[in-house]
Amino acid sequence: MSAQTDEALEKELASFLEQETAKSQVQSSIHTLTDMCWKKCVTGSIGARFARSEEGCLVNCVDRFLDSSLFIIQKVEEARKQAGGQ
Amino acid sequence: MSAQTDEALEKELASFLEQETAKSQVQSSIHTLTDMCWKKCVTGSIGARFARSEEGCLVNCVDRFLDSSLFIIQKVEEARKQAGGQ
Amino acid sequence: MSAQTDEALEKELASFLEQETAKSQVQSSIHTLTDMCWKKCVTGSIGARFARSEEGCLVNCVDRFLDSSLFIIQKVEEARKQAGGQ
Amino acid sequence: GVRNQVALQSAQTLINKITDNCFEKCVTKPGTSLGGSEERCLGQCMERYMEAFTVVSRAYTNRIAKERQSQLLNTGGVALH
Amino acid sequence: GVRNQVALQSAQTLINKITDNCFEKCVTKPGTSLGGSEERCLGQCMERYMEAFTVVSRAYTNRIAKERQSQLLNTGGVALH
Amino acid sequence: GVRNQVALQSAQTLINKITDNCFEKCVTKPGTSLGGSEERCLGQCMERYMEAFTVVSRAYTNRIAKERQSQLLNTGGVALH
Repeated sequence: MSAQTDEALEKELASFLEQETAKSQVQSSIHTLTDMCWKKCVTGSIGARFARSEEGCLVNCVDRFLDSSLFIIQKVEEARKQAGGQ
Repeated sequence: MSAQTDEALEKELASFLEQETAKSQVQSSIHTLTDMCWKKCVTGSIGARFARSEEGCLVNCVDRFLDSSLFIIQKVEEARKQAGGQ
Repeated sequence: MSAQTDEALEKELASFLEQETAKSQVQSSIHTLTDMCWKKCVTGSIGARFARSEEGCLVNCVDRFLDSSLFIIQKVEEARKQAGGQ
Repeated sequence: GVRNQVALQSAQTLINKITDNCFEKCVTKPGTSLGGSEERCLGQCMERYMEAFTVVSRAYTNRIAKERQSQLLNTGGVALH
Repeated sequence: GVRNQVALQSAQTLINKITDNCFEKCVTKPGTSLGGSEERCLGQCMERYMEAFTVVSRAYTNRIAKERQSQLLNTGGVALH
Repeated sequence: GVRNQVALQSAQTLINKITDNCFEKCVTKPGTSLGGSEERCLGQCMERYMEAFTVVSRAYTNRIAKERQSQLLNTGGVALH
């Protein structure tokens, strides 16, 4: 096997591992969000199916959490610029 | 020192480390269970000794948690078989 | 570069890394304490500034937590000595 | 392989989360055995939690895709830990 | 040695858990010093938590031993994280 | 460098803690969009949390310095995990 091929193989492996790491981080975020939104939205007793309001709450919980996250990051950026930071 | 001896030593070390890892995992499970069952069972104010019901609750908490864990694993296995999965 | 210099450099690097690790542990303790004392002290609705009692509670929370930690370590030491342990 | 490890790890996490959240919800006063209503609750809770996981996965990936398109996010998705 | 590290790590975890749970329970409104009743509560809480740890350890190891015997479990104990 | 990594890691942790605690406090019933009062709450909550972080940092470092001086502590600060 030539050095060329070795390098190509190494590059492919690195890209594969990077993708798997990203997938693993997405999975981890989904588990954290599910746990948090479950606690916020599923507050009554458990039934044979979700109440309409519970399922809607779960979807909204994800979107509003990401809204809140973006909102806070934006405020932090603004504060940093005002402070004349890097 | 012969290669033979080195190998034997390495094997013994690996087995020792495996046992210690297992012990460490059991310890970690016990800490997690104690914390969780403490929160579930010790809800009143702290006294000079446990109320009878609190100590019983702690023992039952461990056994019912493990029952629940086995119950859920069994249901997951059933669902996987029904889905014709691996 | 002489071996001497290499060793000095290595030592400096080790000392730098040790300091950074200590700083990182202090940061981590402060994050844990802030989270815990926030939950204990900021129980009302969020306002444009802290209520007097909330800010005082945060300072007291840190000091009383460290008091409690020292108190418990001391009791454990006493129990260990009484048991004739190491 | 690595691919299987990610999936296996995620399945294991899901089962642990189900056990923690459903034990919390269904077994409020642990007795000397799991009662019939506790088992029923655990079974339904497991189904609900898996449904919640699917709902959250879909909402999250939809949102990330939308953010990617509108270029509001530059790298690696929204900050979650 | 490794053996001591496992024991030491476990003792450290126990002390941390005691501090967290007993501070939570005994110091509900942190004042300018630890009051006498708070100290009394912390001392008793520490004893109770250690007792709880012993009770849980015994119940857990008994159960694992029983499960091992009845061959219901095949590898590495019940899934706990 | 390592120095920047510690600071960056800490800033990231702070933002995550703010998001978790302020979402918990300000968005109790997630609706189809963030309402004006929810955004106001998030903005103020962010400021309060940062203030709390500063207050706690100062109280903690003051205390550690005091304990170091009075030699009550021998190594590595008070046990926190």
